[in-house]
Amino acid sequence: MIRFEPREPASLKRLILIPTIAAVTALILASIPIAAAGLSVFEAYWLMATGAFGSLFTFTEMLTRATPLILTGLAAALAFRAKLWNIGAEGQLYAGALAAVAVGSGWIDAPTYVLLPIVVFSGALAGGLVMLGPTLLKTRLGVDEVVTTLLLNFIIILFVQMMLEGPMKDPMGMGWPQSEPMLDAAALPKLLPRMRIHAGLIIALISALGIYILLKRTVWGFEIRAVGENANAARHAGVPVTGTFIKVGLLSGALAGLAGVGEVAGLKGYLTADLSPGFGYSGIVVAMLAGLSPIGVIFAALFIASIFVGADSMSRATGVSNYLADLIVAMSLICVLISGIFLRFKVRFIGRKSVEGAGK
Amino acid sequence: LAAEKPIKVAAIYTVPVEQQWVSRIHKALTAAKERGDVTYTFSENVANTDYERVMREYAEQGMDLVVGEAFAVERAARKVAAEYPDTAFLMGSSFGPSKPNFAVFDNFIHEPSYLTGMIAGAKTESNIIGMVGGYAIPEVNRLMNAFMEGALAVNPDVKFLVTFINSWYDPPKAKESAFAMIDKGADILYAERFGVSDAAKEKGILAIGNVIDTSADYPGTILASALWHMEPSIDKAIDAVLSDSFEASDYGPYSFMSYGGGSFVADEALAGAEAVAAAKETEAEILDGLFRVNINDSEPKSTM
Amino acid sequence: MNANPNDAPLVLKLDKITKRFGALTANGDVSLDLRQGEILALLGENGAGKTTLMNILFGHYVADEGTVEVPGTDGSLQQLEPGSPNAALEAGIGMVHQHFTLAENLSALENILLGTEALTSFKSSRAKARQKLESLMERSGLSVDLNARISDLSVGEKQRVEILKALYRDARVLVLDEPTAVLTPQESESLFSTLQKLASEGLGIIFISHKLDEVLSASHRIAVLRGGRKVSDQPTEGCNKRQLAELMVGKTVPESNRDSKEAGAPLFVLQNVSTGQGRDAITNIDLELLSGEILGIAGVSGNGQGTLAKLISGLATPQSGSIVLNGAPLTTASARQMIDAGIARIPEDRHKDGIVGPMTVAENLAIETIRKPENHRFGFLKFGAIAERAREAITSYDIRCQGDKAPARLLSGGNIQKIVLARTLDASPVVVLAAQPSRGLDVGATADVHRRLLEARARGAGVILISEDLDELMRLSDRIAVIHRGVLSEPEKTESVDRGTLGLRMAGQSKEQAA
Amino acid sequence: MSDIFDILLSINFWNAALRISTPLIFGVIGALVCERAGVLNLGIEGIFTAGAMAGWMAVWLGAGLWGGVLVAALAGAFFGLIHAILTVPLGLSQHVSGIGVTLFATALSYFTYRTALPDVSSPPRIEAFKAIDVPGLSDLPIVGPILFQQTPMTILALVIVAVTAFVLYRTPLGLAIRAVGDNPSAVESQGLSVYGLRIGAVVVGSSLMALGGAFLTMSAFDAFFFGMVNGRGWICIALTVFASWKPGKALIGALLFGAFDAFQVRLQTEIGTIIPGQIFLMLPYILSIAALVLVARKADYPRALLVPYFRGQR
Ligand SMILES: Nc1ncnc2c1ncn2[C@@H]1O[C@H](COP(=O)(O)OP(=O)(O)OP(=O)(O)O)[C@@H](O)[C@H]1O
Ligand SMILES: Nc1ncnc2c1ncn2[C@@H]1O[C@H](COP(=O)(O)OP(=O)(O)OP(=O)(O)O)[C@@H](O)[C@H]1O
Ligand SMILES: [Mg+2]
Ligand SMILES: [Mg+2]
Repeated sequence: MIRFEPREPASLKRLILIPTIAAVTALILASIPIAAAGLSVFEAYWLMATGAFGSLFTFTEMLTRATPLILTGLAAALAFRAKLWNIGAEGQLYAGALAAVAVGSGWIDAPTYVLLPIVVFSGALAGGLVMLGPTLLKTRLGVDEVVTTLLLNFIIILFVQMMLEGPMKDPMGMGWPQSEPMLDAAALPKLLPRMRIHAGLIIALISALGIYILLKRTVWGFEIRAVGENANAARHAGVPVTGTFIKVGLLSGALAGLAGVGEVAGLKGYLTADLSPGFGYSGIVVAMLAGLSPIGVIFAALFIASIFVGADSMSRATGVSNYLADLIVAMSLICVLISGIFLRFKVRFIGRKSVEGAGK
Repeated sequence: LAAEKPIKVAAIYTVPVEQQWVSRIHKALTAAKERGDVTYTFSENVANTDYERVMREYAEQGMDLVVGEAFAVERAARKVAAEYPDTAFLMGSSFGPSKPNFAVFDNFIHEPSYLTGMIAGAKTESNIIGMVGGYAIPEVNRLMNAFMEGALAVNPDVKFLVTFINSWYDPPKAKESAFAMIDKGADILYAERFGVSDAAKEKGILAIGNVIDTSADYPGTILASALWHMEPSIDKAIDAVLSDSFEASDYGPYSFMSYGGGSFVADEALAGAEAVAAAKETEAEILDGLFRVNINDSEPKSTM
Repeated sequence: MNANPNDAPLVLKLDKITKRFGALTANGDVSLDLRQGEILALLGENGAGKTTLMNILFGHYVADEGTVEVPGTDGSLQQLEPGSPNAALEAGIGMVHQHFTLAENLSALENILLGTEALTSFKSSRAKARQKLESLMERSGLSVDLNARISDLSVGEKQRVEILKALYRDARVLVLDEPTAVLTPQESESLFSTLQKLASEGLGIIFISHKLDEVLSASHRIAVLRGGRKVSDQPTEGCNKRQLAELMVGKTVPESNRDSKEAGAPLFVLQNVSTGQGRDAITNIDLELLSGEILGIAGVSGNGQGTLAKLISGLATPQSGSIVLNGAPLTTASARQMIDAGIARIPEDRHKDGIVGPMTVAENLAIETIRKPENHRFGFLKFGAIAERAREAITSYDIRCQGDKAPARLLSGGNIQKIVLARTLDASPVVVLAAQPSRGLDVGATADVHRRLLEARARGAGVILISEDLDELMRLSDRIAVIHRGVLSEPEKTESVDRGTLGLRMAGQSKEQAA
Repeated sequence: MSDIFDILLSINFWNAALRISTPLIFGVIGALVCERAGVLNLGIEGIFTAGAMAGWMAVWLGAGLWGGVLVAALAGAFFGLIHAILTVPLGLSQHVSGIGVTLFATALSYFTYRTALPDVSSPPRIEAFKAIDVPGLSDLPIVGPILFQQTPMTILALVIVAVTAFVLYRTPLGLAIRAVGDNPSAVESQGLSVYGLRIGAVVVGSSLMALGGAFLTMSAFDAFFFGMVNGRGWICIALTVFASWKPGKALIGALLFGAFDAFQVRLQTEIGTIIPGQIFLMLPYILSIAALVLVARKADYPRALLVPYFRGQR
């Protein structure tokens, strides 16, 4: 029989040790498919490590991939703190990207220091507004937001396709469903020459810090936590519950929208309907790995990004199917999730015998 | 300086290699590998976000030739190419080449598509042809338009039903769309996607193949097919790399029939000798440069 | 009172049970036995370990030390498999939990049948079950509509379903954890007469209660726990209230009583207030609260007092009528506006509406005033000030916890209530709404609550006391009104009403009929 | 307008509707069984993929069609068990575990397929289920041609709806499942195992989901493709809420969805030229949300859904 006894608070040593053990376990498990594909396990891991950290290029690539994950991770972490189950970061990301492209590809002509803030703000606003709908439906009509946000993802991606094939299609795009390119003035600056890493990372890190301070140190954060832990009691104590949900919804959507802004304004330069390989969904994973802690989100996003980039590169170097990367990410996720249990609980395995023995 | 055989080739696909389009490149490269001309590695299903990184990784690994599709990553792909001038890039693209090392290709098989249209136009009895496509992009549109033109050339009464399933892979969905067209009276289906010929076979009607030859999979169903062959383009590029003469040129024409990049096959037993003969005649004219099939990239629409 | 069945065979024996939660010893070396046909009352302060002990008995918890023994087939005592509710059920132990364990989406019959048939069977023989239950209900006097959905039943009815669940499984021991905490006086009386009847048929019964009157009148034997240890175990005959209270608390408990004092001017007025139709709705309620008085509202729960409390708490708005405090309109005020206007509200369900369990004691103490300047600067929390005030409250209200940073959910019911009292009453409110403020609290905590309410009254605040506990109402209130089916009677001076008529009027008889 | 009526009145249309809804019927019943026991299973999208791949692969390796169905169900059960262990005894967030299972099942299916078939330029085919033609029954008016021109898997889906409804409402097991989704302590206090029931329900529900995937590769089609599940799993999650967790309504919801899809495919060829195709594709999702808004107030939510149960935790 297994029994769980809550352990709080977890010591910093455990906070670091346990995820590490989990990551190692994951890598051990991942050696099964690696071996099945006929590779030498050690070589594969060496290639994986160099694939993510081996050079400045790979390292910045890893950071580039972590950037949207930090933002969607924050979107999920913040919403989940208030028990607002936002599964719609994917759609909000696209909405943010769409808005950024709409204002940043020639509609407004202004110098960078004017245009860039407008682009960033519109993207955030669009993401926030998308989340506002499900939030209002939840607070006013009691509609389950898990389902509405999930369905909105599909609606928005179809809407993006429609815009890209219609009004926002690039006339110079040879008929491909893609938007006009963003103006140079609307682009997020690159952080290093010849590398893809861009100022979206700075936005992501500042957001993480901001959300951390918001939750930990401010009245709003206090109210968000209260609503998330017990909305009835919060309401009774005079906390504006509906207002808090709306704030959280707007902010959460805005964070996901920022992820979209970063991808178009920092990376791609224009919008296509396959902008995101599921960053919105991965954000949920990131948030949970981080235990909904905003600072933890940064580490979790880096973890996921380095596993993915490393494994992807390893599969390329060895000629194994690159689905291996997804597989290793998924396995690591599950291991790290399980390890979370050991952080929150003392797990005791009790055999029937020992129970009786204890009675003597 | 000229490279030594086998040269190192890498391919980057945004979809799995089973996808018709990509399968043609994969096949040509696999053949080159088996000949011993190249070593060949590939990454499939690469997300657009990752495309640039993968290109750089291959370039860093010292590949001589990188083949891929730049369709949704044009700018990034060209930028990477510019930064690795010693690597040759041959990318599917709707745009032109970029100096010094970024060559482009595309599936210009509008000519055989026109010919399959002639066969279908002659064969249809209901005068309704159903066409199921993935997305309405130039690479799809131009083939559909050429097909429609070919059909109308031999049979002005023919009407078309056009549906896009907005997915590259959803055979069950493509099949449903095809069923819907059969319900509306279509007796020939233009099978741009996997799944359409299955519907045709199940309902006992005919289908037109596209890009790959699937007549063996659907015996008695495939009336004619417009085939794409990447071998001329790939072999040309390999030769260029070997002789150190790779240039930023447009490989699109190597998909034309005259280079053997496109071909037309018809099942004479199904299509009838007369129709096939007419198509063969036009084929000869195309090969002789006497007849030019229009390239029309606009979205085709239903005409009923 | 039946004679103590001293010589009847044992049906249960707890032997030297110890259970620790971390550093806390919830039960220390507790031994207890129960005989056939015996009613044992288990007394103890909040957090004394009563529920824990019963949970061990039922297999929800595993004891760290000690054993539970029940008679086997041959009648000799045998150890019960620890940690297995199933084994406990098999052994004929039935348990009615403090918080009901009923599936609300199922009917009463379905809840009773749950787990009594093999899960692999494809048939459910409801007709036979129904027959057995009909006869059980007749014998015990516990009647419920077996087809009713649990969510449609009143608290009393739900409890009857819980007891029927145990009886249906032919229980030999029945454990009830604070069964009367949520019952009306009438319901409590009928419960105890049922229990007497069941005991006389040979059932062994353990019940937990904080109400000394009912413990004295309904049990054969009384065991008292204090700090997890058994401090007394004796026949009920010869016990008295004062002595029991002292045993529980370990010292004498001062009883606060209302001094006579002239009430002041009208303070808080509800005029002709109605809400919509349905359960717990109210119609045309007029209420005038004077400053410096405690106005008691008696009623069986579900008759509109919940809605009334919601209105005054700012959680609902009336359909018609007005709410006015000192001339200022509050009809459509939100919870926050009610608080700001000086209305302190003590919720009926302190776990659900009173505290945010995972947040700290300090945070729970600050939550109502978090937007006040004393708690933040430009939206940033003043942690030092919040903690400082929390520590003051912890001392002055004697909140027993592991410091201001402890999560509030770990506190016992009485201490949770103290948090609510501290944060609401410290702001010197003009009106205090106290809904069932001592429900489930032990004598000590109850005395504390009463003292605080009387202090508020002495300060000149008006107090609305909603309660089902007639003793509490009679002792504290200056005037008492009765609420029934959403209609509130004219309040009367407490001196002019008597307990009996009050009970009848709560049950729906008119004043004339009752008198 | 008359065209629209023509469509709605044609047997082929209803045939298509039932065919399109079959995977959804499996999926929504599977999701319903999980959720009735209190566990949201967002692993559904990946479990669909795993069922599609495993079932197809088994047939391709020679297990026979029903062998394939069994293998698909086992694959679903395997991933269901992972989700169940993560969410029930370990009490992890059901959202995250579900999304994790979707990632894992999808990646494992793709990796396995690609490792087994590294060099195919065209996906291999199997001999898929054929429509059954029951002499006599097929000749019944309306019902005959709609019901008895379906493959056996469609009939199986309909049977499963009936069986699920029977088990849920008429057997002790169903009683326990409904109770554990509402209040686990009710179940525990009656001596039943909360964990056992929940794990069992998630495993069974997941194998039903996998059958939905298997339908795609073994009935609707005869080959496995990457990405072929294409959001069908997520739709089932929405349909479950739409159906207020009732099997009968779930069937109706899936059929409506199928009918709508069949209708939009047909309508698109008619007026596709005026309205962008995406509008049609969006409509089912928009209608689902509209339906949720209408039923939300009345919905009989399993109260313990998403809430992990720890024995004796305060
Ligand atoms: N997943 C993680 N991986 C590595 N380090 C982490 C992780 N999560 C948190 N940390 C570290 O733990 C510290 C505490 O994090 P943080 O204060 O955000 O969490 P918290 O204590 O839960 O706060 P809150 O109560 O606001 O959620 C951080 O500074 C960070 O360095
Ligand atoms: N699962 C648990 N984890 C940690 N502490 C617990 C747990 N259950 C009970 N406790 C603690 O054990 C002590 C005894 O609790 P118990 O519920 O048995 O008290 P009680 O006598 O029933 O009180 P009440 O009269 O309030 O119902 C309390 O201090 C309580 O906080
Ligand atoms: Mg208790
Ligand atoms: Mg209590």
